Amino acid sequence: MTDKVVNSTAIPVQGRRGLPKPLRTLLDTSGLIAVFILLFIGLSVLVPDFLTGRNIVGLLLSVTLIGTIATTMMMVLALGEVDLSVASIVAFAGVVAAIVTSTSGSVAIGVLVGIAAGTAVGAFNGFVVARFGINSLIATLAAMEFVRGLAYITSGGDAVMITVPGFFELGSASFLGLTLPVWTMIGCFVVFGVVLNMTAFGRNTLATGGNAEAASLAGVNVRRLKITVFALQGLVAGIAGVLLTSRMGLGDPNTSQGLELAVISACVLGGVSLSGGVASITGVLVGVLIMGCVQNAMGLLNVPTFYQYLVRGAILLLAVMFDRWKQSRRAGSG
Amino acid sequence: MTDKVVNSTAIPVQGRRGLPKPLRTLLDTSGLIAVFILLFIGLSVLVPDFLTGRNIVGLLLSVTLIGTIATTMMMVLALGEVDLSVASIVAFAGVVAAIVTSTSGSVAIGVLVGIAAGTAVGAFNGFVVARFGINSLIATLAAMEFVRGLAYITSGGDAVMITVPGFFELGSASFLGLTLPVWTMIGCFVVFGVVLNMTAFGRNTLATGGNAEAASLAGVNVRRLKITVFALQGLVAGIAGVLLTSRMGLGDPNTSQGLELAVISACVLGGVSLSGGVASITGVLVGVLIMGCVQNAMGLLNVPTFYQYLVRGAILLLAVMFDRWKQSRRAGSG
Amino acid sequence: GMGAGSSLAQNDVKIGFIVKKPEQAWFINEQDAASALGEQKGFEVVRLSGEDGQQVLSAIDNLNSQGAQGFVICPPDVRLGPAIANRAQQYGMKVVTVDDQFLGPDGEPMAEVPHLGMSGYKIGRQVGDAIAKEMKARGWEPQSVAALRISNNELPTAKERTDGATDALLDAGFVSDNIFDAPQQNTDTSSAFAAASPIFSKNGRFEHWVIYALNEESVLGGVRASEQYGLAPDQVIGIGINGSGAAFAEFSRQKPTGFYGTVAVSSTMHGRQSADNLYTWITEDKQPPANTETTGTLMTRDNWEQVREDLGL
Amino acid sequence: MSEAYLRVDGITVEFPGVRALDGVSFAARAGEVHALMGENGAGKSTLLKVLSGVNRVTGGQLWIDGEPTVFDNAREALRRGISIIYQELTLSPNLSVAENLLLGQLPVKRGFLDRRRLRERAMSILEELGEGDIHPSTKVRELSIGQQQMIEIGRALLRDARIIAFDEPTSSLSVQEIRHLKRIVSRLREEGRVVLYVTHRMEEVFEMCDAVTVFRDGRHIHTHETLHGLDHDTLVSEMVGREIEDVYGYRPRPHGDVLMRLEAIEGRGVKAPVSLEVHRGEVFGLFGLVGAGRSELMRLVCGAERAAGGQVLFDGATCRFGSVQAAIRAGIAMCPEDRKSQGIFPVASVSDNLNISCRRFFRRWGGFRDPQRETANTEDYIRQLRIKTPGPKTPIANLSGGNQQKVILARWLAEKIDLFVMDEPTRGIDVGARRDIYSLLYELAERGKGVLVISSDLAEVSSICDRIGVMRDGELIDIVSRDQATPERLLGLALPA
Ligand SMILES: Nc1ncnc2c1ncn2[C@@H]1O[C@H](COP(=O)(O)OP(=O)(O)OP(=O)(O)O)[C@@H](O)[C@H]1O
Ligand SMILES: Nc1ncnc2c1ncn2[C@@H]1O[C@H](COP(=O)(O)OP(=O)(O)OP(=O)(O)O)[C@@H](O)[C@H]1O
Ligand SMILES: [Mg+2]
Ligand SMILES: [Mg+2]
Repeated sequence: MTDKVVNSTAIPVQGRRGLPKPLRTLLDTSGLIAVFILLFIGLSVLVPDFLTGRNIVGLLLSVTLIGTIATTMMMVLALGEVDLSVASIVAFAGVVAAIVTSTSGSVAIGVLVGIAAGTAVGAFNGFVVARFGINSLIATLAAMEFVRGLAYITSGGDAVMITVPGFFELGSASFLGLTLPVWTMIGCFVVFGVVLNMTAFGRNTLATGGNAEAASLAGVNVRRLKITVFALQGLVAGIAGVLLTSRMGLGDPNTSQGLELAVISACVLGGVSLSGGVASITGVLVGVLIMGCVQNAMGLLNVPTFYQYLVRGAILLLAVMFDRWKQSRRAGSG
Repeated sequence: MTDKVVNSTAIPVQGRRGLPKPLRTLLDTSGLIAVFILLFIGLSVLVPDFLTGRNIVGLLLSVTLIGTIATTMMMVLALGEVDLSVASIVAFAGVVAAIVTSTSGSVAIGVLVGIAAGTAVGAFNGFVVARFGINSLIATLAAMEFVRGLAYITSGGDAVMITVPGFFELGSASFLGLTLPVWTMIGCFVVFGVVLNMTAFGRNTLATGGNAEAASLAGVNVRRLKITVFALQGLVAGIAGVLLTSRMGLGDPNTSQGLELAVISACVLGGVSLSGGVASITGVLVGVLIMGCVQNAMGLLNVPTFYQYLVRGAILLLAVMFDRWKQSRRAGSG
Repeated sequence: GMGAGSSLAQNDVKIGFIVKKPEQAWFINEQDAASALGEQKGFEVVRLSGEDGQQVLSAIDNLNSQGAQGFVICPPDVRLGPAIANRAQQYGMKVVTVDDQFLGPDGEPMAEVPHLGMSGYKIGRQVGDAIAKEMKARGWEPQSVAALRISNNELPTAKERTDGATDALLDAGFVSDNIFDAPQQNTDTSSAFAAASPIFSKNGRFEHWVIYALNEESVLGGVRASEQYGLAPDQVIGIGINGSGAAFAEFSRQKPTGFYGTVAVSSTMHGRQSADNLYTWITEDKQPPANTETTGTLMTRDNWEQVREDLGL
Repeated sequence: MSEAYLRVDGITVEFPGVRALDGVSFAARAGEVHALMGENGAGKSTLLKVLSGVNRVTGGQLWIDGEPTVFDNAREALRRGISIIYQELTLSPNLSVAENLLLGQLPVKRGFLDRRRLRERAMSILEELGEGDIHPSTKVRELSIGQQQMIEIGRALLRDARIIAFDEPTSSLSVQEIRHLKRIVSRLREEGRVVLYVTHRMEEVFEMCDAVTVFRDGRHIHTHETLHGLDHDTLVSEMVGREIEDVYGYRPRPHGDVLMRLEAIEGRGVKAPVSLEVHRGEVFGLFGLVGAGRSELMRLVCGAERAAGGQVLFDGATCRFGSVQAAIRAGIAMCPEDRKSQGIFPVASVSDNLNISCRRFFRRWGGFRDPQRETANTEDYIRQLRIKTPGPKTPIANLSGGNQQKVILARWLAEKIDLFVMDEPTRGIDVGARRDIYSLLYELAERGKGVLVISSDLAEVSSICDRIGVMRDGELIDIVSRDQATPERLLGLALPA
C-alpha cells in the first residue's frame, strides 16, 4: 500500500513539469478545468488507492447515470428551459423495459419499448412547453410526479425482476475494460458535443436560449426545436434508465430520486447558464467529473456520512468561487 | 369522462351569472384565482367532509410550512434568484432550537438561537450570491448540503428531544381557533404582501429581478438588497423550522426533504416568474392553497398512493394550462 | 481477487458496512457498534452508504479499491441481492446481510448469504399484538375503534411492517372496515401529519383510534394530528417501531400522549453481531448461520429507560 | 467664459483585447450642450459609462467642479449629480411607468411607498416630456420603444443632476418626441447644467449644441469650443477620417417586374386593408410616426404574425407564410427594429449572430456546419461594413451599439433572398457606415432584388427611396414617388389629420 502512495505522487508531479504549452494555456483560461486538474492531482497524491485503474473504472461507472443525462440536460438548459422529470423517466423506462422484456421474452423489444417510453415522456414535455408556453419547471415538475406515479402503477410499487438473462448482459457487456454504460456516456458526450458545436441545430438551440424572440424572427422554428430537445432528453434518460435496470438486474420504480438536482448542478457547475444561451460540453464533463471524484474520494477516505454533506457543499461552493475568481482576474488583467 | 367535460363547461357559465360583479371581474382577470375558486367549490360539493370546520383547520395547518416559506421564496424569485436551502434551514433551525432549549432550559433563548441560525444561513447565501456573483442555484445547493450536514452533526443524526415543556406550547398556542403556526403563516402573507406592494424595498426587488443592471444603474443598492432578501428567507425558514419542531415535539434533522421544490412550485403555480421581476402575493396564496386542497381531498377520498402521483401531476399541469389559456384569451380579446 | 483465509494477519482485516439510509439513527447505531467492535478486536470498518443500486455497486467497487475482504450490507432493495452477491463474488469478497435479506431471482430469500435481522412482517405483527393487548386493557369495543395506518407503499419494507400489524389486528378481531390508510410522501413526522389530518376529519364518528406506521416519527405525526383534531391522549394508542430519539423525546414529556409505546429493536446488537459474524468468517473461515432472527421489545412510558439500557441504544 | 465644470483628463479604458479609450481629454462648461461624436465603436458610450461609475479607468483623472473624482459604482455618480441616459434601454419591463421613472428614489412616507406622490411626480414629468397620455400605472413593457426612451429621459431629469448625458437619445424617437427633447435640452442649458449629447445626426449637432468633441478609435481628435464657422464636411471627415460628400449617394436605376404585391392585408396593428407593390430593383420606403403600424404590417408579410385577411403575391405566386422560416425560404426576410430584444443573441459570438440564418449555405458532410466558412463570411462583412470588433469570436454584447446593428444587418445581407425588409436599418449607425449600407442597398436593387426600408428618419427616407408609402395610425395614407417626396409633404401626410 505504501508503494502505491509513492507511485501516485510521483506520476502527476513529473507529468506536470512536462505539460505541453496548449494544456498550460488551457489551465490559465478555463477556471473550471484548472479546478478539476488541481483536484485530480490533489486527490491522486493525497488519497491512497485513488489513482488505480480499478478505482478510476469504478469512478467512471458511478458517474454514468449523471453524466449521460447531463449531456442532454445541457441542451435543455442551453435552450433556457429545465427538465425536472429525468429521474422519473429513468425509473419509468427501467420498469417498462423490465416488464416488457419479461412478458415478451425478447430483450430487443423490451429495450426498445423502454427507450420509447422515455422518449414519449420527453416529447410530451416539449410539446407542453412549446405549444402552450407553459413554464418548463412546472411542466416537468408535473411530469416528474405523473411519470413516477406511472412507474409505481406499472410495477405495482415493487421492483420488477427480470427473467431473461440476456438483459443483464447489456449492462455488463464490456469493451476495452469499460462497460456499455460507460461507453454510452462517452458516446453521449461525443454526440452532444458535436451536436452543440457542429450543427445548426446546436447553434439554434443556443440562440433560442439567448433570445427566443430574436431566434424566431431569424427564422428558427423555435417550437419544433424545443420539442426535439426535450424529446432527446427523454430518449437519453430512457436509455440511461434501461441500462441502469440491466445493470441492477431489476426495474425499480423508486430509483434515482433527486437525480435531477444532481444533474442540473453538474451542468451549472460546468458553466452552463440557467438563463439559457451558454453551454459547453467540456464544462459539463468537468462538472460531472468533479462531483464524481469528490464523492469517490470521500468513500476512499472513509469520511463519515454527515461530514460528507459538509464536504460536498463546500467543494461545490469553492469550485464555483474559484471559477469566478479566475474569470474576474482574467477580465481584469486582460 | 364525458360527464366531467360537460360539467366543467356548465358550472362556470351558470355560476358566473349569479356572481356579484367584482367577483366576476376577478374571475375574468385572474385565471388562477378562478381555478382555485372552481376547485374549492368542486371539492366542497363532491368530497364529503371537505367543507367542515375541522378539516379546513387541518388543511390550513398542513400547508403552514409550505405557505410560510413561500412568502419569502416569492421575494427571492422576484429578485430573479432561487433558494434551494430552505428545507435544510428548517431542519437545522429546528434542531438548534431543540438543543439550545434543552441545554439552556429557556424557551426564549432556544427559539431565538434557532431563528438566528436560520437567518445566518440566509444571510450567508445572500452574501455569496451578491458579493461573489455566484449563481444562486449553485450557492444554495451547496448550502442545502452543508446545512443539512450541520443539522445531522449537531443532532448526532437522531431526533433531538426537548425537555422543557413550555416549548411545545408554542406550536399549539391557539387564538380564534387557529394555532400559532397558522397565524404565523397568515402574518407572513400579510407582511410580505405589504412589503412587496407597499414599500420601496419590494418594488426595488421586482425592479432588480426584472433587470438587475438597470436597477443598479438607477441607483438601487442591488448587493444590499440581495443580502437582505436572502436573510429574510433564512429568517422565515428558521421561524418555520422552530415552529415545526415545537409542533412535532422533536427536532428532526431528517425533516422536510424536498420541501424546496414544493415551495418553489407553489410560487410558480401562483404566477411568480422564475426569471424574476414578476410576483404576486395572492398568486402565491392561491398556489399554496390549490396544492394543499388537492392533497387534502385526495386523503379524504382515499385515493390510492400511486394514483396520488398522477393526480398531483395532472392538477399542476391543468392549473397552469388553464391559467395560460385565460391569459391568452384575455390578450386576444383585449 | 484478494486472497482470503486465516493466513491474514489480524490487523489487516478491513470490512465494509453499507447501509441504505446513512442519515438514520438506526443505521448510524449499527455502524457505530460495528466500528466499536472493530476497535476492540482490531479490524477496520469502512462505513459506506448505498441509497440505491447504483450507489451500492460503487460502494463495493470502492471497498475493493481499498482492499476490503468483505462487507455487511443492508441493501436499499432486497432484489438487488443477486447483483450484489455477484459483484462481491467477482472481487472475492464475503457478504452478510443485516436487517433486510436478499431475495433470489426466484423471489425466495437467498439462503447462501448469511443474514441477521428481524422480519419486517414479524415486527409489524408485534406492533399489532401490542395494540390489541392495550385495547383490551382499556376495554375498547372493536366496533368503535378505528385504525390509522400511515402507509408508505413505495417502500417494500414499510409495507411489510404495516401489513404485519394489520394482520395481527385483524386476527385479534379488529373490524377491517375501520382501518384507514394515510399514505405519506416521506418518512418523517410532518408528512405523516399532513397525511393523517384528513383521515380524522373524515371519520369523526370514531371515539377511539389506534395508530401505526413504519417508524416512530410517522406514528408521532399521526399522534400530533389526533391532538390537533381534538382527541385526548387516552383516546389514542400509537405504537411505533425502532426505539430512537423520537420515542425517547415523546416518553420524556411530562404528560402522557397518544404515543403509547414503540417496539424497540437493538440496532446496536444488529450492528455488532453482524460485523462479528463477518469477521469470524474472514479470519476463521467459519460461515455464520444462514438466518438469525431477532425480535423487538415493547417499550412504553413506564419501562423505556430500562429497555433502552438493556438494548444499549 | 466660466470655468469648465467637467474635465476629462487623459482617460484610458481597456477591455480584453480592446483599448476603448486612449488618453482622452476635454472639458465642458456649465450651461453648455456639448456634443460627442465619432464612428461606431469610437468610445463615446464608454466615456459616458466612466462618468457614471460603470466602467473603471486604467488611467487618467476625472475632475468635477475642480475636484478629482473617482466613482466605484453608479450610485456614487448619481449622488454626485451625474445622470446618464444610456444607449440601450435600462427599464424594468414589468414595473409601472411611474415606478420606472422614480426607480432608485421611490418616495417613501412612514416607511411605506407614497403612491400618491409617486403618481403625481410621474404625471408631472410625463406632461413635461409631452407624453401626457401615458398613464403612470401602465406597465413599461406595453409602451413603444420611443415611449420607453422618453421614460429613460424622464428618469434622468427627475434626478435634478448637474451633469446630464444623452447617449443617442433620438435614434428611436418620433418626430414629435424629438421636438420635446429639443425643448428639454435647451431648458437644461438655461438652468446652467452640463449637457453631454452623443448623436450620429449632424443636423442635431448644428441645431442644439454649443461645442463638439470628436473621437476616433478611442482617441480624442478635436474639440470645437464653438460651432461658429464649423462646416458639416469638416466634422464628418474628422469623424471618419475621410471625405464623404453625400451620405445618401442616391443612384438611379431601372425597375423591373412586380416582385411583391400586397392585396388588402390586415391584421393586428394594421387597421385598414393595405395594398401596395414593390418592384424588382426598387428601394421602397415606409414612413410614418412611431406606432403608425409599419412594423406590424411587415410582420404580417414576413410570417412573424398571422394576417387576418388579404393576400401576398410574391414573385407571381400567392403565399401566406406561417412562419418566418417559410418566408425566408420563399425569399423574404425582415431585419427587425429593436436590436436588443429582437435582434441580438447577447452571449453568442459575432459569427454566430451573423450566420444564424445563412449558415445553411455552408453545410458540409451532410449537415454539419462549416466553422471556417462561417468565420470567413463573418470576416467578409466585418471588412465591408467596417464592423469594429476584436474578432469574429467576440460576444456581440461587447460591441458598441452601432456595431451590433451592423452585425444584424449583415445577417440579412448574407441571406439569399429577393426581398429585403429593413426596419430602421441605420438606427445608431455612424455617417461613414451609413453610406456603406446605402450603397449596399442600391447594389442589391441593381442586382434585381427588392428593398423595403422602414424608417422614421425623414431625410433618409426621402433621399434613398424610389417610392415612399406613408402610414398613419394603422393605415396606408399615400404612396409618393421620389420626385414629389419633399420632407414637408411626407411629414404632412404622416401627422394626424
Ligand atoms: N463590455 C465590453 N467588453 C469589451 N469591449 C467593450 C465593452 N464595451 C465596449 N467595448 C468596446 O469598446 C469600444 C468602444 O465602444 P463604445 O460602446 O464606447 O462605442 P461608441 O462610440 O458608443 O459606439 P456606437 O456609436 O456604436 O454606440 C468598442 O470597440 C467596443 O467593442
Ligand atoms: N405587442 C403589441 N401588443 C399590442 N399592441 C402593439 C404591440 N406592438 C405594437 N402594437 C401597436 O400596434 C401599433 C403599430 O405599432 P408598430 O410598432 O407597428 O408601429 P411602427 O409604425 O412600426 O412604429 P415604430 O416602429 O416607429 O415604433 C401601435 O399602435 C402599437 O401600440
Ligand atoms: Mg454607443
Ligand atoms: Mg416599428
